[in-house]
Amino acid sequence: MRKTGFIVASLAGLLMAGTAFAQTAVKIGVLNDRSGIYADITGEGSAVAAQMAAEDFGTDKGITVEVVSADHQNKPDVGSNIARQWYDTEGVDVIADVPTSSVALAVNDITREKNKIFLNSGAATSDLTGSKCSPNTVHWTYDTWQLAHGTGGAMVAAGGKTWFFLTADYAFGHALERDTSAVVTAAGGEVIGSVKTPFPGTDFSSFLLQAQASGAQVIGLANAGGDTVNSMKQAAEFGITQAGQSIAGLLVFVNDIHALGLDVAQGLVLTETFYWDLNDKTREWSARFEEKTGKKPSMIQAGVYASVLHYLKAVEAVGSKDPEAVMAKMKEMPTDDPLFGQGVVRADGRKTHDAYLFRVKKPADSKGPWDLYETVATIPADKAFRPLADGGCPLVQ
Amino acid sequence: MATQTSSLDLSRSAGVEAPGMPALHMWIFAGLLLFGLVAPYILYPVFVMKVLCFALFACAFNLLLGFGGLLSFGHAAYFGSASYVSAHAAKVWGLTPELAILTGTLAAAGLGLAIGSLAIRRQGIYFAMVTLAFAQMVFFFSIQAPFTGGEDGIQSVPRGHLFGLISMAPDRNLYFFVLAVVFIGLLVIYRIIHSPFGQVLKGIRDNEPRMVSLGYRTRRYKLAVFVLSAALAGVAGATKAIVFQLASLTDVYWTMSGEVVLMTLLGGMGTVFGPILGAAVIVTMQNYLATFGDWVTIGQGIIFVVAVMLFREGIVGVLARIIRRPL
Amino acid sequence: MSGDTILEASGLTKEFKGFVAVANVDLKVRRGSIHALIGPNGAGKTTCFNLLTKFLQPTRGTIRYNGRDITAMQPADIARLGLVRSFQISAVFPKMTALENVRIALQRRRGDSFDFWRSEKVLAAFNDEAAALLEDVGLTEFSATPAGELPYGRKRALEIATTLALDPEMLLLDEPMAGMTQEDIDRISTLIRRIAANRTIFMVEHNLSVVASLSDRITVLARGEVLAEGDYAVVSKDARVIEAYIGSGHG
Amino acid sequence: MFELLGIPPQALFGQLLLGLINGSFYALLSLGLAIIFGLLNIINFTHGAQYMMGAFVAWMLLNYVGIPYWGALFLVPVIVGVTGVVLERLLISRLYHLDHLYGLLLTFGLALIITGVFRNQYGISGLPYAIPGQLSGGQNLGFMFLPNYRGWVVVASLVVCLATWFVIEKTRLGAYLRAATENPTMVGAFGINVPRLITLTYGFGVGLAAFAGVLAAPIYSVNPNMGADVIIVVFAVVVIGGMGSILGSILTGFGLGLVEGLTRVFYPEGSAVVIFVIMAIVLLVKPAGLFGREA
Repeated sequence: MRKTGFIVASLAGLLMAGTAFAQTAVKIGVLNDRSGIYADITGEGSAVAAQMAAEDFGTDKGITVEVVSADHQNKPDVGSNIARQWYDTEGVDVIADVPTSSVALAVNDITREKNKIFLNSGAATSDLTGSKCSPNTVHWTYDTWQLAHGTGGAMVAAGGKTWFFLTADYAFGHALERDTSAVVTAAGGEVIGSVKTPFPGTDFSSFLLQAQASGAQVIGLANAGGDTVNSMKQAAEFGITQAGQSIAGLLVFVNDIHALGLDVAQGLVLTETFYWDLNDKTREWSARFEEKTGKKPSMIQAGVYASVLHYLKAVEAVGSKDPEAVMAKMKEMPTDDPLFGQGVVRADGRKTHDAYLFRVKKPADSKGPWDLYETVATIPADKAFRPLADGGCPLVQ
Repeated sequence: MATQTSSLDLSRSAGVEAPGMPALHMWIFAGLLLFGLVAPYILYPVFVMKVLCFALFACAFNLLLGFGGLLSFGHAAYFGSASYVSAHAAKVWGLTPELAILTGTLAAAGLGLAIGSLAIRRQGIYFAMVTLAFAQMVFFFSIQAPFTGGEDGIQSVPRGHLFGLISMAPDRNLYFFVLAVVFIGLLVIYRIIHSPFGQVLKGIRDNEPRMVSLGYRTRRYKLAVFVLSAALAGVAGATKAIVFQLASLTDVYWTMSGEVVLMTLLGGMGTVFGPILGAAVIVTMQNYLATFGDWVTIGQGIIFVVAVMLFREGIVGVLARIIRRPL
Repeated sequence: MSGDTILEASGLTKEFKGFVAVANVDLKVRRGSIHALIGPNGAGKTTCFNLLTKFLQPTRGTIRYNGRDITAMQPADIARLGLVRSFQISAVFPKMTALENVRIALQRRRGDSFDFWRSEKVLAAFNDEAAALLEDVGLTEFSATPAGELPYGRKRALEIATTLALDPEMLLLDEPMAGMTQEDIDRISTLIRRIAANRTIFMVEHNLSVVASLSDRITVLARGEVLAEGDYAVVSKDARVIEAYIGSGHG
Repeated sequence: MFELLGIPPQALFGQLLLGLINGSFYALLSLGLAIIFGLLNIINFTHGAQYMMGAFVAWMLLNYVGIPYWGALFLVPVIVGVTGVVLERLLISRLYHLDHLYGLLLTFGLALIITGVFRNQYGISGLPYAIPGQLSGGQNLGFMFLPNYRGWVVVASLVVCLATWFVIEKTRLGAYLRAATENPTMVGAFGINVPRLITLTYGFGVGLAAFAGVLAAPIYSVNPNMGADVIIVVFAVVVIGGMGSILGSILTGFGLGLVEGLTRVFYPEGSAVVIFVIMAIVLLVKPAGLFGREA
């Protein structure tokens, strides 16, 4: 059973009490979904990741770290309420994670207004480093532009020229479809149709049949969460992949695949920026994470770890937690962590690193419950994310 | 013509009431106002504003349920749509906060008129289901309509300047404006309950066929109270949008409709002050137990069951029975 | 007493799914009379009554009141024409005081008033009149008692006072004596006779002695159809009526 | 090839068939609601949660006890039905003397608790439940590929619906049930234990919901929220149908499934609200519903 409640990690306080260093006490609030659709890919795991970052950073550097966490239930009003209260009355310096674009945008605003720091890992919207970019925000792990380009571009390159979209009928789905269509067309592919599915939906069979009837080579799922899971499940049921069409998941996480099972998910192509089985460092860290949580980390949880670690390094380098100075340092200093390797935080707040195109393994090829992906391609950091000039971020003009 | 009575066991406490405002009620209102005036210096102002908005919402809902005998399971539709409209008015049209709230309220009243005129064709549980279904329609509309911003909602709503003069950015300034709006809203509800119109409503609640036989066109009264309730719920929703600078899908989702029923049931339906207390309890619970995720939902469910099984009069209803005075 | 017809139903029929509750009933109520509708259980009396006041919509047939076709009208509007009904189960407003019960009927004179912004103090203007009506039915001492707490017989009296507050031209009473003690029956009988002085009364009633003593004219209904009509002497000797009552176990 | 409104007729048949499949769930759920409402006069808001429980219990039987789909199909309605009986005895039965709205509020609270507990225990991502081996694969009907399982869903729910209709309308037990709805005292005088009849009826209605849940488990992911959204649609179905008759609720359920299916083809964006729009129209034209009794 999932642990609930505050996680309070008061590290180093007692040990350091007698030393000559000036103490800097940092309070990090992990704000995410602990009960809803993203609880598995963020939730308690992200809080654990933040705490691991504090531990790995070290207790001997004059910085005490306290991690608190709360559930925003994927509701922007709940999230902004907690964020305000954390900043106003509880002395929180940094809010980390925050999946769900709507909540992330709200926290983005509040953080800027209160002049604190926001380390986003969980949200998808590329607006965070585009039109709504903020000098107080770092967007770490992934975004919609990167997903669309990773999956869309690679699929076309692999021969999937004609596309049909199943688009969740709300702003996020529309944006994902629009971005991916642009990529597909630019890469020489063609979008031959799309259908807007009511959100949230349970039965996608009718829309899948329309996609099948269109004869498109690729069916793009411009949806998320339960919609994605249900549409993939039903695609398998109606034998759509067996009949030769490929399915491209535009926002699918490793935990979704784990929950679906390889029988259903096999052959799906998707993009992520982290996978536990990439190299020795990721395997070592993921093993430690699994010991604490019982699950392999998602890329979002990995992003929380890496972003908190980078933040703490910047605080150490600056010698204070002054938000402006720390942000400047975070952008100036190259990042280096075991999970995403080396990278940079750009002026618009975008953290860039490599991304990977994965294909879900066939059940026969899988060696364990979490052996789910094979790597199709690596997309280098400079290609994976939207170019600095294209985002329309006022900070870079 | 359907003649089923909606004889909800409401306001068992509402016994004989002298005309005009009894001294006890006047003192309670004064006490509430006094508490409202000092609260921002003791408590976190944004939190108190949230309580205020929900208190008004619950009282508006109670006007319909407790005094009109109509259980709407879709009141989030009016709360939420007013919140969207006022957020849009403040952000896109640049209206001052008071005008934005007014616009939101009018939108809620209009929606209430449209849905109400259909819903009052059915009674009792059917009425509840119809209002719920229409609210769900409003929810789907809110996801898809371009101006609501889909699931992002309308964010960064400016708090603006009251009457174009006083900046609402500082929490305290905004607080006293919200306090005034909510307090006036509560007084309006009190007056509606104790008006000739309110007397007719109580008659309909107690025995609708009899009112028909006395020549009252009860449907029109039910529609009127439905619209009033929707409009006042709209005031609450519109104000909330200005306070949180955000209008979102949460405000139109059916769980919100359930929450307002819970607040009213817990505080005491058909009482004047119950919903205020119910709202305060539920909002506090949500606020301080937010970390516990699902347990909030489970807790709310348990409160529902316990309230229905053990104290249908609600907290204030029980108090009123003990002191033998209507509250 | 004028002999013209105040309420007339012709060919009145109500079909529910699967059976006919009221079949082709013709009925004429003379102005100023007390007219009773009787019949064994399940005869369709209450259905008929509900049709006349439009609480049920007839399947076929027409209803005319004062020469005007009211078949398509809403029940509230029929009440506004002066044709006011009572209910079998006592229809008071249990949470209001006796005075408020009567007053809410008086308040109707203010028209369709939706003045939610006004204080209910304006209703105090009706208090004296309401008190007078309560006195008429012997309820003065109960005027501040919530109606729900009154004994049964008093509730019926209150109901009549409330109805009278509308000063109706014609009253339709649905079993006014149901469930009453003999003492109550006597009091209400006197009351009915008194108010009938300048009104027409149409009532459904089980208690045949009440019917015998009060009514000018009686219509007997059985299985949804009119069996006989006339004064008590005529009806009580009608062989089919006796048959219908004995057949269903009534005396 | 001729086209109908721009859609090839074959595709249209396919979509109609899919509509019928969804209609199966609506019919089973609204039938259960109608039966419960008929005798208890309570709108069972817990119905959606009990549908979800059906799917979950099937999953548990498979994963904890090893009982496969076919066993679950019979066991789950009984198990969930028994929990319904317990709820009815412990809580719901104490509300019959009150206004029906209290029943609605109570069952709403119960729905919150049940959903919350399952969400807390199993998370929200959904659990996989495989299609039973005998029914995997599908038939190529020429105009569409019909998964065997979906065909089975339509057949199973039709059989259960019609059997229920037969029992209630054509047998002695059903006659008692119908009589008890009209006049419980009289039926009690016949020596029939009316409270037990009521309890069992509630259990049966809940069992129908659980049966629908088992049918749904292999199609949709087994998810704590699966009942919450469908129940509101079913409420609209019930308002449209009017719950006047057993056959009425079955027909309305299937009919609206078809209408929704057609909307998915011609105007997909509107398919989530089409049932609510129909509800508004029905309320205007025939407030008592298509099969509703007057008054």
